[in-house]
Amino acid sequence: MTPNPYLWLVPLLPLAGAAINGFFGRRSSRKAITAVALVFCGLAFLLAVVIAARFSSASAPYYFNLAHWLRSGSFQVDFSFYLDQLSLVMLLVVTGVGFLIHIYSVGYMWDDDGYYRFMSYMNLFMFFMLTLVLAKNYLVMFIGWEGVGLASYLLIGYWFTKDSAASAGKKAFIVNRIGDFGFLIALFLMIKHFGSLDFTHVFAAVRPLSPETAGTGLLTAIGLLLMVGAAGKSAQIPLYVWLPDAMEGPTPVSALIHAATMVTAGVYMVARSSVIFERAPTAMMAVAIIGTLTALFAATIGIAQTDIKKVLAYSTISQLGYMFMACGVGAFSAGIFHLMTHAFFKGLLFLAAGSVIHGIGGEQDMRKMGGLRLYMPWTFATMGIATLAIAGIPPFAGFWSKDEILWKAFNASWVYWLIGVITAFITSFYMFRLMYMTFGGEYRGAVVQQAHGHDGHDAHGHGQGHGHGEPHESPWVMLGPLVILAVLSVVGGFVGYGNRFEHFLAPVFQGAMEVAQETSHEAVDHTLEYLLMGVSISVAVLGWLLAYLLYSRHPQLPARIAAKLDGLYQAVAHKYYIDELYDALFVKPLIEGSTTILWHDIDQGVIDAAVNDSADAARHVSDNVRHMQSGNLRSYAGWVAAGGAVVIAYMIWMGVR
Amino acid sequence: MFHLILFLFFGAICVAGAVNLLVQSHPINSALSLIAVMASLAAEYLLLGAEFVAAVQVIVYAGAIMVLFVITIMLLNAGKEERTKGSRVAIQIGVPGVLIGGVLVAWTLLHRSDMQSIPIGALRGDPRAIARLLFHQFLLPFEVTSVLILIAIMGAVVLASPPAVARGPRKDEG
Amino acid sequence: MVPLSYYLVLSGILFACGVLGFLIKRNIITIFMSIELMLNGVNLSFVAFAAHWHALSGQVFVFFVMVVAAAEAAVGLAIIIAVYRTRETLNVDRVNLLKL
Amino acid sequence: MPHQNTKDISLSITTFIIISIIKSLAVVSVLLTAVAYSVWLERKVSARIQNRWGPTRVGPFGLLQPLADGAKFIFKEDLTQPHVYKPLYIAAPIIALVFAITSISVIPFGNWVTVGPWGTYLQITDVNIGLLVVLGITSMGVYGIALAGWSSNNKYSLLGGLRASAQMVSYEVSLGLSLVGVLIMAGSLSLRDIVDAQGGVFWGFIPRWNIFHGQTIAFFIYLISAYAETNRTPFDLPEAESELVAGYHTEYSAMKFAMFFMAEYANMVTVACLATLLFLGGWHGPIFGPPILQALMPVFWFCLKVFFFIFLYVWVRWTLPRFRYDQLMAFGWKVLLPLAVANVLVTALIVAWRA
Repeated sequence: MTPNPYLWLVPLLPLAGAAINGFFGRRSSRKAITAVALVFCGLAFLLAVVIAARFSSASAPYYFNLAHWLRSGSFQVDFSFYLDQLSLVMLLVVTGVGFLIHIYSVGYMWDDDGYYRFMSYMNLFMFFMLTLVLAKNYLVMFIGWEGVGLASYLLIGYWFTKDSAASAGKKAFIVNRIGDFGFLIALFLMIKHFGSLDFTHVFAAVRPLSPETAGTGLLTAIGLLLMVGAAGKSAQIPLYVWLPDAMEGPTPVSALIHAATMVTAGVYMVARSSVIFERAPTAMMAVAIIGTLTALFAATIGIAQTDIKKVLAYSTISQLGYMFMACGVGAFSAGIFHLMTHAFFKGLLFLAAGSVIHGIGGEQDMRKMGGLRLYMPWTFATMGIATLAIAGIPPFAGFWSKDEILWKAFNASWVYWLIGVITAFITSFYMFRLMYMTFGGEYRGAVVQQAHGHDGHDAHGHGQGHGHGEPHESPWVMLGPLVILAVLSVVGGFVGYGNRFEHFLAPVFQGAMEVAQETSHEAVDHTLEYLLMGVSISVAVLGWLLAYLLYSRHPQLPARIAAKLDGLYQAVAHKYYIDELYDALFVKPLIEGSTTILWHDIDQGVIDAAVNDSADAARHVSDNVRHMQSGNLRSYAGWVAAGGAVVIAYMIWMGVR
Repeated sequence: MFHLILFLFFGAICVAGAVNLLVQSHPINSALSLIAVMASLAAEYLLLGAEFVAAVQVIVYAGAIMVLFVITIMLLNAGKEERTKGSRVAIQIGVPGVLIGGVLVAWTLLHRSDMQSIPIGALRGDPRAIARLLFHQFLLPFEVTSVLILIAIMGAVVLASPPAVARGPRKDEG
Repeated sequence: MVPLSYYLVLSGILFACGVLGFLIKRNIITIFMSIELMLNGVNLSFVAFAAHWHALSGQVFVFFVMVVAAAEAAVGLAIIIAVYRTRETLNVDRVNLLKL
Repeated sequence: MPHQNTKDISLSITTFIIISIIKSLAVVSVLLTAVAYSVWLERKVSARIQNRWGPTRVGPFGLLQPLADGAKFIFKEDLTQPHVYKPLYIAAPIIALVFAITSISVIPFGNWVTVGPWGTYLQITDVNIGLLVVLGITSMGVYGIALAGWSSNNKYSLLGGLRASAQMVSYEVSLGLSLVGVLIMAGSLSLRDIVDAQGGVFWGFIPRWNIFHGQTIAFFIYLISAYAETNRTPFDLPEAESELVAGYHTEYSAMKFAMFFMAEYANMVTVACLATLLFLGGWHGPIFGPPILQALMPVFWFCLKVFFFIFLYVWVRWTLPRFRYDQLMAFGWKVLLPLAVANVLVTALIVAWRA
């Protein structure tokens, strides 16, 4: 089979759309912009579907070599694409969810002035993301990696006139640089030791090596560095701080980039490098621990947040923590599985939240919401489905993937499992809390007279922008994607039924399977598995009940509890003061140091001084020397004659010696 | 012997003329002494056998170039040169430098052993042979120099032609 | 029979006289003549070497030198006339605006 | 370096010197006589052209007039103005005359003659670059006039000197170029070779002279430039009495003036000899009669041709008006020079094609 030689078109189509919109969008009409953006993105999606249809595991992976890039001696890097089961899944998720979110954002951003800019950025992001997932070597992957970073920077700072948005974009960019630093060093190590960055070469070189049980070694180093990169991109401890702030961006951006696709790039990269990881147990453990801690940590923060998008952001972080945990325990396929389902329901959640925000005129504070189920039933329904999914209530998608992860984690170590279950409990608690606060009870929000008074972002009536006298349902161009994603969130889980998904991905994770086997073959009795399944279901239900009690039955309780354990609540509410900590630890010293040392001492004291002093010296010297240039012909001749005499003397001296 | 006498005779004229060029204060005398130098140099060339070179030396140098100098002197009516103290450098550094260099060169040349003697008329500068060399081996330099002198002529015309403002009334003078 | 060195010394003397003239004369025209003197000295050494090595090209070079001297004389004298027209003097010590 | 013909080398050095001295004395005396009598000739011819008698008193037909002139020049007071620049004022006429006379030294008058045991060419010395020597010496001759004009510190003289030098320098070019054609045909710079190359006749009656042999244009170019070189009418701007009193020799009197005078006529003779040698086949001509006559016949033909040239000079002088100076320059640079160059090219092409 040939999975469509037009593979390279998939990334390039969105790029073309981005270029067209970016260059000509300013002058063209909104309809034209919409058409361009959607057509190119949709074509990419269709192409991906065609490729998937013609895909057969038999002959994967499939290479496509677009062009030569670097050639230095034996080391060479090409612009080449790579299609195997893993990248196929990613391809479908990215193009599909991306396309839906494009449609959604048409309705959401229609009235924004920078509409063309937004669409162009979105397409650009699609291009880079597809490059990332289709890359055949780490360098092309890195291009996509940086590219999505750029796109996310542009989109977070989309309302760059707003200070918080601009600084949030910068924060995201800088924090990601830290991760990329690790990634780059890992690449250098690979070049140094394997002489190549091509997946096939590197993995072929790694496979024969035996696992480094010693806990140290080349592969461990590479693995840890890659993990740093992935932690940066996927917002894991300690580099997660940028993601909540990234919520400054328009909601579709949060949905597409910061929930569905980009943040999962780290997970994808770890899974892609599974061959390396499984031979570096220490790195694996680090990944698992980090993922687990992140999951719990972020979930706890999620409890106390009142901004609807922030809640979702932290839940994203914790879900990513799940995925990391999965990869860490060697259950890469489970991680990818959860990645996919998460893309569905988390994208759905964000879009629904966006619909809510949109519907009540830009309000994001849940305390000002409530009772919206009456005003926007579709949003309520779809968001409810997503909540069930993320909470892990069967038969929704989240249940299957999360349960898979927990089971694998238990096989690895019961600690992971325990923390995972607790996290699941908290997750379902704060998700249902969100649901109750948003849709339950009756409307608490002041009836905003003029929607547009709200500071710029997310604030505008859509289409027939009437004032938000009262909350209202969103237009169908936004509801459509919601519905589709809801369906996916319902049925998405069944692809994993009976490990079909796992077996589909099996060829990619050959080695990982072995690790999973050797860890898991002592406990393969299904009773235990079902038991654990029941536990996770029950904790999910418990979380639901708790949320129901606290936020539906006795709405005054939470305040009292918060008052009772005040310090803890404050800590949680302020995200454990992590931002302040980083500020004190890194940012301030950095600024101080660069101001005093780099700027005043080195730049002004050394570099500028050197330049100025040399200039002064030159001027003084020439002041003295210029008198030689008397303008008198004969004196010049005198100098020449003297010089000639010296030369003659020298030559004769050399000659007689 | 005869050869050496002739050489010394004309050489003495050369040196005398050169020194006279320096000591004379009036440019026309300097010019005449330079002509003398050139003429005696032509004689030296003859002693070396370069008869064609000698003839051309007289015709071109003495007969054309120096005439240009004399014409210029007459045209500008240059008088005795004024003894201005223009530059100390030239006197205090340049002149000693020249003398030292000259003495060094002469000393080295005279103390070399491998300087064999040249018989009278050693190398016949036959016009035919010179022409053959000039138009075969040195054809390109020849052409280049011809272009050079053409450019020089044009430059001279441009430089020496009086400024446009002064040209009007002085037309009839020719 | 005259040793080659005599010819060379003679040409050296002429050349040195030329340089001295350049150094001590004030009149532009005389300085120009000193240049011609140097060229003549060089020519003499050319011819002497030609006779010494039995290579006629030495004499050919003399012709090139003469052509260059002619061109130089033409342009130089034209420049002198132009200078005289503007500065009303032939004294190089008075034509020293090109400084500092 | 004067380089002897093989026949001379057979002689001992002393005899060579003696013979050379004899030859030079003879030639110089002959030349001076010729100069004197060309003056006489000029006066006569001009008188006839203007319907006068000319000198008749001293001797038959005034034949002794030159002697009288000489005596007068010698005995006149030689006055030297105080404002002249003495050394050059004195040197100038000497320079002029010396170079004028010297240039005759390489002119051959005839063939090889033997007197008793000794034989020689009728020529002071045979240089194989004779033509160049003549040109060089004549080109030096300009200094006499220029210095005279400058040193006698007088604006007329200065203008005369300037004109003379400029005109001689510029006409020298076309003069030299007009000779190149001849040189190409003869393939030598030695005057003797050039003359020998012109021996023989075409179709039995036309002599094989260069003037009939393709160098006609060159001949006329040479003629005109020669007039200019010798400052003769119509090119006698340097001494144009109507404009500058007497040009460069305004301040000169007595013997110094006589020197310029002789120099002018000596130059005429030289130029005439050159023209004869280069264009009119030198001493070639019908030879007949007894041996002694046969020995003298070539010299006779030579003198005849030279006389013809001098007569032509005189004739032209008293016939044509004087040029204006800019006309003179324009004519020299814009007409003669291109013509000469074209002539050289054509001749070279033909010769190359023949070869």
